[in-house]
Amino acid sequence: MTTTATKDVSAKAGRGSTRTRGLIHWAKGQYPLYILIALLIVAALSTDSFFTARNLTNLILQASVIGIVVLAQFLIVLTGGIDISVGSVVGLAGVMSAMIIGGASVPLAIIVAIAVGVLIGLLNGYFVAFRGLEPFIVTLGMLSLARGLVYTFTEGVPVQPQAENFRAIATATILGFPLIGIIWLVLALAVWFMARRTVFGRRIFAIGSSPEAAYASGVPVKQTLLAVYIIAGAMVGFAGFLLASRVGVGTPTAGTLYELDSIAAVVIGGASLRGGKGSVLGAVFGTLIFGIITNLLVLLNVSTFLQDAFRGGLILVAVVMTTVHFRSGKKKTVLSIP
Amino acid sequence: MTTTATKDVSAKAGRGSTRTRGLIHWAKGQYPLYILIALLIVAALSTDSFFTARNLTNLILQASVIGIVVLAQFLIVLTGGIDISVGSVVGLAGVMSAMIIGGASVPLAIIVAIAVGVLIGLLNGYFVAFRGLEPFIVTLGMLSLARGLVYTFTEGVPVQPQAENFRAIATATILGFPLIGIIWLVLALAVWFMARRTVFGRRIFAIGSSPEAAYASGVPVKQTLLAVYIIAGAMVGFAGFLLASRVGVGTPTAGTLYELDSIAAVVIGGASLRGGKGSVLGAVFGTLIFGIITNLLVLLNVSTFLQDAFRGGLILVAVVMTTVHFRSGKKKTVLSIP
Amino acid sequence: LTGCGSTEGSGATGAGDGAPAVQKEVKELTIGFLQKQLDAPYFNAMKIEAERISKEQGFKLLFQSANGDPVTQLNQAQTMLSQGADALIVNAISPETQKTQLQAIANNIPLIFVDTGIPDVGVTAVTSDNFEIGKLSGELTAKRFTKGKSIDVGILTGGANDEIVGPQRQKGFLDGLTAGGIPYKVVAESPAVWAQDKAVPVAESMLAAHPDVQLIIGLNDAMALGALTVLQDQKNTTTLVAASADGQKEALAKIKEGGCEGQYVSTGLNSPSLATERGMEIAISIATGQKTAKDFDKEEFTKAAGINCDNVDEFYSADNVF
Amino acid sequence: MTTSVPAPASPAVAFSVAGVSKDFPGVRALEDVSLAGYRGEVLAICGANGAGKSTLARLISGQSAPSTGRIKISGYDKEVTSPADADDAGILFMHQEPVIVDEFTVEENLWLKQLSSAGKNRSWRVIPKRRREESLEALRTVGMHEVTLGQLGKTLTPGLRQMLALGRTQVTPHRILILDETTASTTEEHFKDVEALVERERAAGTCVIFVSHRMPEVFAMADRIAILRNGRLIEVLKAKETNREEVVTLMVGEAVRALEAVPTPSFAGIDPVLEVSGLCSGSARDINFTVHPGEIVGIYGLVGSGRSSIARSISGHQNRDSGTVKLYGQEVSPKSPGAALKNGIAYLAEDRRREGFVKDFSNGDNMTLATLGQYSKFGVLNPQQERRRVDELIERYKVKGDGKTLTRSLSGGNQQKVCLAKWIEAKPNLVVLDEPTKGIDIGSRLNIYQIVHELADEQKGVVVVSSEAEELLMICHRILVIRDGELVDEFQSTESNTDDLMRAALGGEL
Ligand SMILES: Nc1ncnc2c1ncn2[C@@H]1O[C@H](COP(=O)(O)OP(=O)(O)OP(=O)(O)O)[C@@H](O)[C@H]1O
Ligand SMILES: Nc1ncnc2c1ncn2[C@@H]1O[C@H](COP(=O)(O)OP(=O)(O)OP(=O)(O)O)[C@@H](O)[C@H]1O
Ligand SMILES: [Mg+2]
Ligand SMILES: [Mg+2]
Repeated sequence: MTTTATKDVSAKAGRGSTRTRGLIHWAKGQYPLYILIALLIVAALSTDSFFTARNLTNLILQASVIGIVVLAQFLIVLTGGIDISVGSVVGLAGVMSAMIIGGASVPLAIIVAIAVGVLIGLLNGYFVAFRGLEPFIVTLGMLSLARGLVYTFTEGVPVQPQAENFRAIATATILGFPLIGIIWLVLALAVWFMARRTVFGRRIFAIGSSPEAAYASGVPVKQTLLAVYIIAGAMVGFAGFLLASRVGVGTPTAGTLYELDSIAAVVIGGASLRGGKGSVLGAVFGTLIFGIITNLLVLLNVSTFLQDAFRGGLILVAVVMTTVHFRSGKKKTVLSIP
Repeated sequence: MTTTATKDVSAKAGRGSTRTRGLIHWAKGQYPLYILIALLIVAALSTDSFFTARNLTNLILQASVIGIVVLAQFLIVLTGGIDISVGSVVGLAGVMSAMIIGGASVPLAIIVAIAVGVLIGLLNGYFVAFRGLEPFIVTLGMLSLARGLVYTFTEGVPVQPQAENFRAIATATILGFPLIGIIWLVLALAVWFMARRTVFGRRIFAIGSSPEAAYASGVPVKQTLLAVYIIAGAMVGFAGFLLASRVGVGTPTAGTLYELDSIAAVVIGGASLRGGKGSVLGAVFGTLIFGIITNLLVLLNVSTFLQDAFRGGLILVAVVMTTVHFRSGKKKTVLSIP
Repeated sequence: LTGCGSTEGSGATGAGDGAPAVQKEVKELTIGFLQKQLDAPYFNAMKIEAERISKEQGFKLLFQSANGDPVTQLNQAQTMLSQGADALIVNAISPETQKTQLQAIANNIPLIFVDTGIPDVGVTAVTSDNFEIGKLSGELTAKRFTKGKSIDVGILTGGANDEIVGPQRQKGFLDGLTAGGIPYKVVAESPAVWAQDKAVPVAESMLAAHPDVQLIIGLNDAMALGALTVLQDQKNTTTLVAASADGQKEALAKIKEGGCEGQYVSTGLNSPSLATERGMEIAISIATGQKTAKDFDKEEFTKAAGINCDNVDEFYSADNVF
Repeated sequence: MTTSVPAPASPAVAFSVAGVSKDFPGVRALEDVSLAGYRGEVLAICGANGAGKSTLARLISGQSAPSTGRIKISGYDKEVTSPADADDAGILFMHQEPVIVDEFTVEENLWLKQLSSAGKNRSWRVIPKRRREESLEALRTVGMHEVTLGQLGKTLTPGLRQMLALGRTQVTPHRILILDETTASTTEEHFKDVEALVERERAAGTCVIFVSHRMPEVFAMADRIAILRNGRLIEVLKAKETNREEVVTLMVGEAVRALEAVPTPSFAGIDPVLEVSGLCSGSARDINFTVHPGEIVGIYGLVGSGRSSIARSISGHQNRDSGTVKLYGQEVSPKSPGAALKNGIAYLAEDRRREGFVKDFSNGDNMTLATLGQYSKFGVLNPQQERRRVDELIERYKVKGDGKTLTRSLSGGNQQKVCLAKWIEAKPNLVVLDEPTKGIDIGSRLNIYQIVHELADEQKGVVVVSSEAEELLMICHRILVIRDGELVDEFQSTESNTDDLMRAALGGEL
């Protein structure tokens, strides 16, 4: 994949100005950012309504919940895993948070939602780490199981929480900026810190890049994996509460297709599904890219029939953009095979 | 994942009777078969309607189309890729086959469906092999694009083919066995032969297991990958025609969620999403496992709300079964980490 | 080729003639109910109603939902046949798609459609007249606007795969507006796939592009409720919302709560229990041999009504399932 | 910097292995081995390929658990059951395939042990700021002068990977150091760095376990030599009281005859197989040379001098920046290894782990991967024919295991034999062997030299890249020496010795 990119980097430049070289290096890897900028330009040119305070607020609101799920997915993808149960967990956590003692207390609702996420994360993590099962199949089972439980609990009927202030978190703003967006960014920062500055985070990268090497170096592979699934679960559960808070009810169908959306955002953000590669910033950009695409399609009132085709086309154009750049850089070595 | 399985295999027997050892080896790896047998026993014990000629025929009919998609997915998973556009391609191919010259000729319809599949396979393959893009994101784009095209062409309305005999292939039986089931099994045999008995198949395994080593050994990695995506596309396109033929019209929503179902079948059939590992027989068993689960849940009249939960639970039980066996065999080596 | 045949038998005896061979008591019956999907309260209400009737009359009910996939539903129908169902009640998903195969099934046993039917297939279709209901709701909404003055409307639709119900409801509602003397311009139309959570972001974007839109129409109540949430969040009290057809409890509550000045103007009655009840009645009468397919019209409509602040009390009850 | 514990006055036991056996499915890798190591000594372990050396090393360092028997580490009360325990017990293990995380930078790889769950390492601890100077110093000690700290692990050549792993000795506290063929692909020059390092370790009281197939290295460093054969401990000898012949005889089980250097035939007037002119690629600059039919040409140079760059650019593994390569007078520029193979050029890759063999393939499948055409008609394989040939190859290359064994479960040396067999099977006109005997035991080496000579006898062109001057002198007719990417000298093997080569490689100073 990106072998060529990274190779170019350790260029001959020698000892030289490490700082500028680092910056160039960094800039070269920021495809998600360029895609984002390109999209913003398209948006600015095609509609006046895009760059309005209201629409940008909307964008943040719309991106925040899935954004938190993307962060969770990002951690799991880093380990070389995949979690396709996130959407169902969002649904289950949202419904449970609105249901337990009738959703009368917001703090309790939050705790319930996170607990649901943690529990499912624990199960997923146990199966993956301690039983050595494929994450895909485990979380696929969990996807069905969690969604089935939602339907069983609600019989398909949305659950109305009793607390008056159930929607407060989702609607509050701080200095005009939506609180839910701030929560998202704070979580992104926390995940970044965890991934880049703590021993735990380095272990995740090591496991994702080569589990054998990680194990041989004394990394507690299983425990780390389990912890990642639990942390991710907690975030997804919390996202479930936020979604319920935003909509005002616990919807049984909430979160459908979040699995594909979140994986897509993580991947377009530069992470590799093989694990060990990716950046939090990329994941955030990836979320925004998909958020903007969806937002734009509505703003431009693209025909319902054409929306899917447009979205697909845009995704393909965006990812192809990332390779066009490589080429222009320098002659590829024969080595860089897919 | 299955490291332990393959290790246990070259048992103590030494040089001795290679044949029996081979048989034991083979039997030890056949978890999908045991899951299948367990399911059949459950089915036999829980309902009389399962083992009736009519139900078994239904089962074959229901499994055949997705079964062919699973074979395509299997080839792609073998290379270490993933194709989540299969469902949309089934939809697009089905609709196009019923639409071009009004679906007046069955042979033409088949050609059109296969051509659609080949074209999309070509695009997917080109992006993956020659542009080095992540299969997930490429096929995600294709998923949206193809589905969007279906909606655009049909405006959401199913397309009625003109040919009188459009449904002939899907409804014909040979000696009481549905033709469509025979087609599936013949294709499975062909894929098995290709994977196990040809140079091309050997190369697919090599690429999936270690792309760099394969490349260094002179395997034309890119061309082989492209060919795999094209072949898989052709099969998926054909499956699209078969589904349209079974239903009698080209439905715009046909094939929705086939991506998850087909990947799940491949994985439960023992293939690794990391590539290079898996068997055709496993993929066929995987298809049957999911087919039987679905069929059983209906036969047993399991509450609809609980069906998802049951399906999820069954998947988890099934995959955990595969690890329980390992343990009983012998103490795990410390090395075999996930 | 010798030994060739077909998986679908050859008894093409014509539409709806699949009469039972022997007469049965109600208690001996097995009736299959094939529901579209269960992720919306409306569909679930049908399930609950069907279960209630089966319990009351003591026959066996086979109930399946297809999660919106027409092919799954066909598979389920075939499976129910092999389970020995005496009659099938089907809420069809894609009439065009399913026509041929359901026709084949209808040749074997009595087939009654509810909610969504397929023309010329089966005994009869007990459906709500989506166009009519939409129109009634549209007319009620029209009353809230000044006659003759054009309004901007945004529509939350079901999605690209919606063949009949959505378009009918939409057409009906807009016709209702016209009939009520309100010229309109559809400035935005986006899919929110029938769900309240999906309607929230779509309504947000819609309002960003068209802040002056005067009316947001949801083709069902869940989507209209989603739009209402957004309006309340944005402290927008001038834009009105309405559903073209549905009658979900929460929506009725909003109408009741808002009174005749409320933001949630109207919806249309599309009663799941009425349709289920009638469908069951027909199925039982044919399966027991009391009546034959010929006794029924090819199409039956359930009661249609528009609901707004004036008549909401007739329909609202806090302990409704729907 | 070397954080070893001060040496005690009298030799104290560092570890003891008592009655240890290790079973793998179908293989008993170790049988009832009892052995002790002392502080401040270098204990060499010798044995043929597959004798169980790596297995023993892995058991001591907690990478896997013995089937029976006990391992005791002095100063550590508990049993060592995981790599993290080994870190706690002060064991530092250099794997035969160095443990490098591909996506980590050189610096992160150097400090990899910080991620171990041993000792005070808490998961949520913030990673301490590393001092750049400290890292660079550590790398210099092991002979890595040219590397940037920010380079990714996967860009390193196999030799550099070994050195980087060795650099961990400088930043990780330890009492026992295990070197499993760490010097297998290093040059004599670099061995001096290793020797100096081990000397310091010994002085600091570390118990060093040294595994190598190179006898000169073993005798240069070891205090005692333990000999394994077929998983059994045959003998432990004092290095001073024995000699090379005795050790080799004990290892292989029979006396190994020495190989005499081959006389150089005259190639005057014969058209060359290979003509390279003005070749620039990677770190190689302006290389010119020819190889005649039946000629074996060696390429010698220091680690990172660009030997592999030459080899790879001839064989389609790497792009050329400029220059021409002619095969039998025809210009060829293969764009891929596959294309090179079609031109009759085979290349045995240096990086066995990455490019050598397919990891989920059996020996048979790996050996025939490059030559599937020989066993197929119209792309359809003939399994019987393939199996028969595989059995022959296993026999010929003395691979321990059968055609169905997974290559990755073989010992390092046996893996190398499988890779070699694959390429020689391709019956190329020109074969380029990059470190062909890396990790191969003395007994099998002769076998491989013989195979190389047979190739030459068939009038093929052979290019051998090696880090062992001695080996090149023994098998080649002519040796090219590369320094900093340039061809600086050329020797006839009959007329030169190790020192000549090393002097040329270093640039005069010795
Ligand atoms: N994971 C494993 N599974 C099966 N067999 C194994 C495994 N690891 C080692 N073996 C077997 O154990 C035996 C000893 O291997 P080991 O790697 O210890 O040899 P070695 O002495 O280090 O050889 P070399 O000099 O080639 O490195 C070999 O026959 C090998 O095939
Ligand atoms: N395509 C390239 N562009 C720039 N530098 C390269 C390229 N390929 C290799 N190098 C660098 O050139 C140096 C020499 O590499 P090469 O593999 O040819 O040396 P070597 O003598 O075989 O060393 P070793 O003993 O480690 O195998 C290495 O530092 C490597 O990083
Ligand atoms: Mg070894
Ligand atoms: Mg080299």
